[in-house]
Amino acid sequence: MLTALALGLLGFPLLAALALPLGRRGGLVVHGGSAGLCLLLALAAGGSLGFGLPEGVLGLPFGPAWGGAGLAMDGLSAWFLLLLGLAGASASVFALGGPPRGLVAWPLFLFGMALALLAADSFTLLLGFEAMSVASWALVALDHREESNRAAARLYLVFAALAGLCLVAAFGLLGAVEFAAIRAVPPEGWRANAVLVLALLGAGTKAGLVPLHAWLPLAHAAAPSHASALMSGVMTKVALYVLARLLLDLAGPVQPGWWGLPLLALGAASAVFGALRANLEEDTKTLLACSTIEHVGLVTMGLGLALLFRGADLGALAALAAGAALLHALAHGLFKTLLFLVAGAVLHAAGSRRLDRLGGLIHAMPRTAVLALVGLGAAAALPPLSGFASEWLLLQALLAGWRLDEFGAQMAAAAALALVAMAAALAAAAMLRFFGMAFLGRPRSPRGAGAREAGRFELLALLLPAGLTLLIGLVPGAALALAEPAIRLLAGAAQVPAQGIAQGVGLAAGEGQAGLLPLSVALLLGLAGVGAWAVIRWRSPGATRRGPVWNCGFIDPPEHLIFGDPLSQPSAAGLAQPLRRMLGGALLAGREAVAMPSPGETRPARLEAGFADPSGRFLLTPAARLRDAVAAQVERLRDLSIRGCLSMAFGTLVGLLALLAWLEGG
Amino acid sequence: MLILGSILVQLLHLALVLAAAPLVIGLVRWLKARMMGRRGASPLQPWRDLLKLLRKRPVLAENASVISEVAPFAGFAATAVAVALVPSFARGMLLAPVGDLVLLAGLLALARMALALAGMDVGTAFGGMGAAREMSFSAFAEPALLLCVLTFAILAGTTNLDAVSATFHDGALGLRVSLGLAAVAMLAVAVAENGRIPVDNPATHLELTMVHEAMLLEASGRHLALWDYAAALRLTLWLALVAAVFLPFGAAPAGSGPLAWLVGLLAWAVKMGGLCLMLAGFESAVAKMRVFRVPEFLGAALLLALLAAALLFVSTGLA
Amino acid sequence: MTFGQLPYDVAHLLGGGMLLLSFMLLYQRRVGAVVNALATQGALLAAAAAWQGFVQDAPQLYLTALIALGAKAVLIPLALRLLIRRLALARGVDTALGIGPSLLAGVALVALSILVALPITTGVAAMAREDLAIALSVVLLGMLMMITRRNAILQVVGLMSLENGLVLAAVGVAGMPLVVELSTAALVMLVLVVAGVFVFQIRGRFDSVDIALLHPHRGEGG
Amino acid sequence: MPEEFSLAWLLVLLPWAGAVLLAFLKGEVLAARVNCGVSAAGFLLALVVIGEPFAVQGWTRLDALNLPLLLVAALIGLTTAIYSLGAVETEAFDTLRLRAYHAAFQTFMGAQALALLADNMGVMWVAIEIATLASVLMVGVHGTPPAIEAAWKFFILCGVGIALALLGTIILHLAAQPVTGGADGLSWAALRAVAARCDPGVLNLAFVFILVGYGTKAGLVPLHAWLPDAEAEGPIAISAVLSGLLLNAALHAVLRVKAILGANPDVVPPENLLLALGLASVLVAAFALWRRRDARRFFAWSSILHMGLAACGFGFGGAVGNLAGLLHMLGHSLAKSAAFFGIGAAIRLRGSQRLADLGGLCASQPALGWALLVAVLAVAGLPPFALFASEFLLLAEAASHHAWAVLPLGLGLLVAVAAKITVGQALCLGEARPDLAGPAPGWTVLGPIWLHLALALLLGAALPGPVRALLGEAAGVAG
Repeated sequence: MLTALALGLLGFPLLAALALPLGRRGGLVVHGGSAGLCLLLALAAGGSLGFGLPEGVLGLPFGPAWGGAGLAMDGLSAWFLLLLGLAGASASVFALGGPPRGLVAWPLFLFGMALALLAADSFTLLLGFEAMSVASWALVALDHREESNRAAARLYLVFAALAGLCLVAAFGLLGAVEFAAIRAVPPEGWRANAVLVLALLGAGTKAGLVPLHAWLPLAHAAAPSHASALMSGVMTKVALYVLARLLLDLAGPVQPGWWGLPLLALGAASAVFGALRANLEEDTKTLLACSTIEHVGLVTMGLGLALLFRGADLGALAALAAGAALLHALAHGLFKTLLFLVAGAVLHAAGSRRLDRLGGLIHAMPRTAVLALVGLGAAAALPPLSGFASEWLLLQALLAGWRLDEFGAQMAAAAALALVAMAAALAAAAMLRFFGMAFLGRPRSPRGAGAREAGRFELLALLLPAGLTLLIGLVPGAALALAEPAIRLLAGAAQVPAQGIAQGVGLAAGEGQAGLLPLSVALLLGLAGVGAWAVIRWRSPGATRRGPVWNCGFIDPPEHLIFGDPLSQPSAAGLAQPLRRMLGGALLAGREAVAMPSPGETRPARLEAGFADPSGRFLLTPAARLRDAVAAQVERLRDLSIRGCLSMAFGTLVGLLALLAWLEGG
Repeated sequence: MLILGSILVQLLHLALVLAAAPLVIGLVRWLKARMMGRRGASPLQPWRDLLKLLRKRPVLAENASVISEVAPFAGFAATAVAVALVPSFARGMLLAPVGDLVLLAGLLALARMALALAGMDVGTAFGGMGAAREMSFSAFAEPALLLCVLTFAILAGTTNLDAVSATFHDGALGLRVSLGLAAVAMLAVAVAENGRIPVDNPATHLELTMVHEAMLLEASGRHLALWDYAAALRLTLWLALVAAVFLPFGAAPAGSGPLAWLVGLLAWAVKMGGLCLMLAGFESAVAKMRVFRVPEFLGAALLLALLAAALLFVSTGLA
Repeated sequence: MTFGQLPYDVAHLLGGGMLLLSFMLLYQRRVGAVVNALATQGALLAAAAAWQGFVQDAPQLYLTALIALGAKAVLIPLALRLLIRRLALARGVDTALGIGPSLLAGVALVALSILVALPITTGVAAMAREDLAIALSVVLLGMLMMITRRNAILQVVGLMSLENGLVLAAVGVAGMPLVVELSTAALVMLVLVVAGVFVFQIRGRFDSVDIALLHPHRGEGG
Repeated sequence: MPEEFSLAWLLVLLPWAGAVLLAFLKGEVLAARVNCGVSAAGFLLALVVIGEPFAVQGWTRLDALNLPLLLVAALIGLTTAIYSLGAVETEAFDTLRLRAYHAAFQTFMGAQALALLADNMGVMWVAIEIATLASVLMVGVHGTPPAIEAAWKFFILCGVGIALALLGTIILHLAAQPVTGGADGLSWAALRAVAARCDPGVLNLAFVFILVGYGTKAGLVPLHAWLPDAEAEGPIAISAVLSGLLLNAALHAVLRVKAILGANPDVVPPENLLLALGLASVLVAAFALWRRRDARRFFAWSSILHMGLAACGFGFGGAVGNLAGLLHMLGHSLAKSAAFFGIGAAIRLRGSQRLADLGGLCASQPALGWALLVAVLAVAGLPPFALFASEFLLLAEAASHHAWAVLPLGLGLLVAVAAKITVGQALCLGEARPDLAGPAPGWTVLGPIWLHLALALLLGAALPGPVRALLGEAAGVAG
């Protein structure tokens, strides 16, 4: 099994190597091949989860200078591999419909992620992890002729390097290279705490946790849509996988419960911050990227809760929290892939990512619109879609937070509960704004007015994640049953009770006290809807009439604007106004300024609105300034004459001799 | 037998609530009118309005999409399912195991989303404005609601509404400060969710202040009827929720017979009437607040709910 | 070999003489006198090498002595004098660190050398140990001279003095193989440095072949 | 003269014979081809040497530590010669300079091989000196004022360094003399064998001088001042061999002495001194990278950084640290010379080596641009190249045994990687520039780059078992 998987993995670099000689015809081969391989990965992972995981570690015949590399698959890797396979297949199929670009980087990106997930030692994991970063950087930099994309790519790779360095140090603190050896001797004391900090810094950076998220919205917007889909849907999950692997698996079962608190705090901050920023962004892909920050935060909270519950010996609740994290990771991976692909389809069809240039696409792209509705319903955590099921689990875990035995932890869980609820509501607002601006209303630009329905490859690519989002939403229990090994791993194997949180196709929480049966909810919704429809048809059979829209008192649009005056429609900034005023001022330095003409002036009044991410002001700018100051000091060494250089050498020599004299004398 | 009983209770409950919802609206309006010294329309007036609207042919804007036609049904369905989960005169309904408070919040969010989508469908300025405001308010209302749920979960050990109601009815909880705080928070959320004064004014069409009505400007005929009916159901739902949790007295326990149901029905009618009276009184007494003051109103509710939970932590932690 | 024996005394005397001359180098205010002192140091080095050759019965050291005498005591000083005359250099010594402070620094360096060398080499033959301390001092003083003098000729002199210290150390160690080869190789480098000064007509400091021309190039320009 | 003639000597003598030949050979193209031929022969010889048993033969020794370095040196010599084949025409040499350049190059290669192969520390010193003189000649061969300036600085600073190294060598002998009685007094094997019985104080003293002396040649901060200028002036090919080979030879010499001291338990740990200089190099170079405006100086500073990292690896010591250091040296040689080849080609196209003048290579010269970009990423230590593996090992080792060093090391690495990404993107990405639109560089440029990168890839992620064993043994030799 593992051998077959390893051979399958090798297919990716092979495809990358094929890309160059095949030239323009390579698109079909590379993307088609990638889709096939991804489906195989998903099948293998799903099959393993359903019918038994492969045992042991597969040693590779080659490796780094100090030892062999190894591959292994346990429940956790298989779960994330499943996500990679499904999302990767959709994104690859989507890419078939576009121009063949980034053909070398794409399979390598997939390869890096798969390698990181299947690695059985820290070097292989980080090799895959960093290969994933570099390959995706190449995809971000694909349109490098635009300055903004270059800046995004640069920031992205620097953050990726930071993540890599922190993770290397974290693994170094764990001592051994092979996971089995690390598990045998878990870290203790300050070493363990340092691992916690470094893992949070490293994986948190790559996952886009606040305040290390600055790269994420930029990079996801710059990459081609299928690449952003995977970066957002899967790559951040790989980072979370590493976080879970490090903190909940490799660091051993003995770590204290408070380890969960920083995860909970960072996760909650990311959730609210990301969701809020998604409400203010005016670019479809940036908006979706910010929503990714939110959902990554939610998954992190689940992991943190699992740690908290584990530390308090509440095995069942730890399993609940871990299940929430895992299910949400899968659900988000799929619906975010779907949404990014929708954004890509919209970009292809309407030629813009700016909300203010879209509108009314539901008429031109009805199928895409329906599929988009599925994705954003899940992102907004609406029943009966997958996002609701997983957030329900998370909320249930948080609602059980009072069972923790410390007041601080209880309060943290309560505050986190409020923040999750707020994040969910903010996400709903953001998704509504996205759909409303892009698909509803009237077109806002001629290009948008001439949009056509997405191509067949693109629709096919949207269909798979949309179907899965619906499926997981309806039968989350069945999905979680697959995650059982992973939940056991995360919750601390011994403590989990036999009866899991998956109950048939539904979910159960709080030792069976609360349950969710989305299938029945969906059935009831359908029943109510159809019933209402039948009654209404009976009582009110008249057909609808069409009439001109009431334009709220605006004057009629000029002749040349055949699709209506975009200025009379809500704008992206206008829709963001309530939240910008309510929350944006404090969290995002949101601002509004009205430039009113004085009486008698003929110029129009202008409203300037905007916001600034505080990570730039408080993190990036000071860091750059500090770097420049140090560099300026260092530079003074360079201005020395030869005599000065000799003096430095002489000083070194004398210093070392004096040191020697001191060491030996004393 | 038990199952048959629960099915019967469920159906009766559904029929009762569906029938009562417009009456609740009408009652509140009538009470308000009386308090303000007017005669007021009959409490049956909303039912008459609904039937009249059903007879009218709906007019849709030229560029309205399928959303405009489907969203009313979706919004109504979500609200109707939600209302079916909140016990009224008796516990132990067929859907009680499904009746989870978090799910309830989800269903309400679904209904809200459907309404907001419909508001944005045509692309008029008011629809978008109302949708944005409605969604923004929920960012404060939902956390407050969930913190209230947390209080119940701590006391009852579950988020199942039926079980919570049963616990509060049977359990010797006594009077708790935290429950009082939670009740206030819950009422504030209920006011906001239903677009009542001081958050929104259901009777106004003054452009700059409206939230809920702004999204319905384009709806007409049966669509408007559905929206109005859903709004009525929602108000009923919230009042029933408050009644079920904080005033669980008199409701028939699970598996009881028709006599208990009758008692429960009476008790429910009294409770609902009382709540309507409170609502009308409150609405008559306060003024509508500015839109951007609403977060402060809801934020206060949120803090109250958090305080309630914190007090419970202290008391249960020491126990 | 114990204290008071003749081989030790003579070697010590010669080494001490070289150290003294290193101080002379630092002390002199006129370039001509510096070159003279350097020539004397070279001659002393030759004598020390020859003496070691005699004591250790190592004939190859005579060769070293001969090379040292020819190159360091005669040829290079002559070349330097020629250079001074050709370039019409200022006869004064241009110092970065005044004469007095450099002498003080020199004394400190000698103290450091002794501190480093004496206590740690107790197991080594006494002669080599004493010589090592002196050679270290000469090397450090030579380097000190390189960095405290602004004049190219004086910097070359510093380098040569450093070199002398090296050879002194090399000949002082009994049984050192390849002494001739190593000292010759070191000498080659010295000669090349002097040649470089000749070829590039360096007037002022080492750093620049021609200051006016070079300044914009050092480093990366604007 | 050696008592026994070994195959290893051929590695030294062949290039020197070539040097004599090239010194008298007129005809530019012919000379360049002969240069290539000699280098190819040297490389083949190095391959043959793999089969030789590890042993001391007279003044030379072959062991696991110098064999990989030797192979990489011979390979880079060959690729540099190939690269020069395409480059000589554009370097605007007159015949005399060309002859001097080729002769110096082969002299350098021979001395380099000797420096690596020498068992006798005296011979090693002489070899490094010859290599220095030859490279001074190569750096200054253009005769332009900046080239002369750089060569002069190089000469003086390294001259003093070399002198100090000689003193260190003499003191080393002094330490061993009471034990060995002078016989074989400079043989590394002999010194190492008796080190345990030597006076630790003398050994310490010797190491200080060796460290400062050879450390100057290895470009460790604060002894680094010559390096950026030397690598930035002179023919471009020279930058590749300077950073790829000369630095390695010097660090290798330090390692040998460190290994000697390692055999004596009473010395002040030489690792700590090496680590201090290494960390200083990493930090200073990382920040200095941000102030570079000259493309070649940028990469030269990166050489300082990488030598510092390797020194840190050896400073951590032990099997893991030494392996990391060794791997880093090898990976750096391969990646950095590839980067120099690429940037050299770009500089030739543009006629300027200011970073501001170069840019948009991927658009104007796709083949060159992408190759250079990958090479820069390899130099930055991104996977899957060798520097990633060695930096992983280095940082992991720091974290597990020298936790305090993680912060400075990590900071330096991060700052440096950020600088390299910034410059790499500035060089390669962006709009096409018309002034870079010359004829596309041929296989003499791209071949060496991709060959180096492929080898760096193998070294980093997919090392065959025997090579792995060899490197492990080498880490043991470096003690």
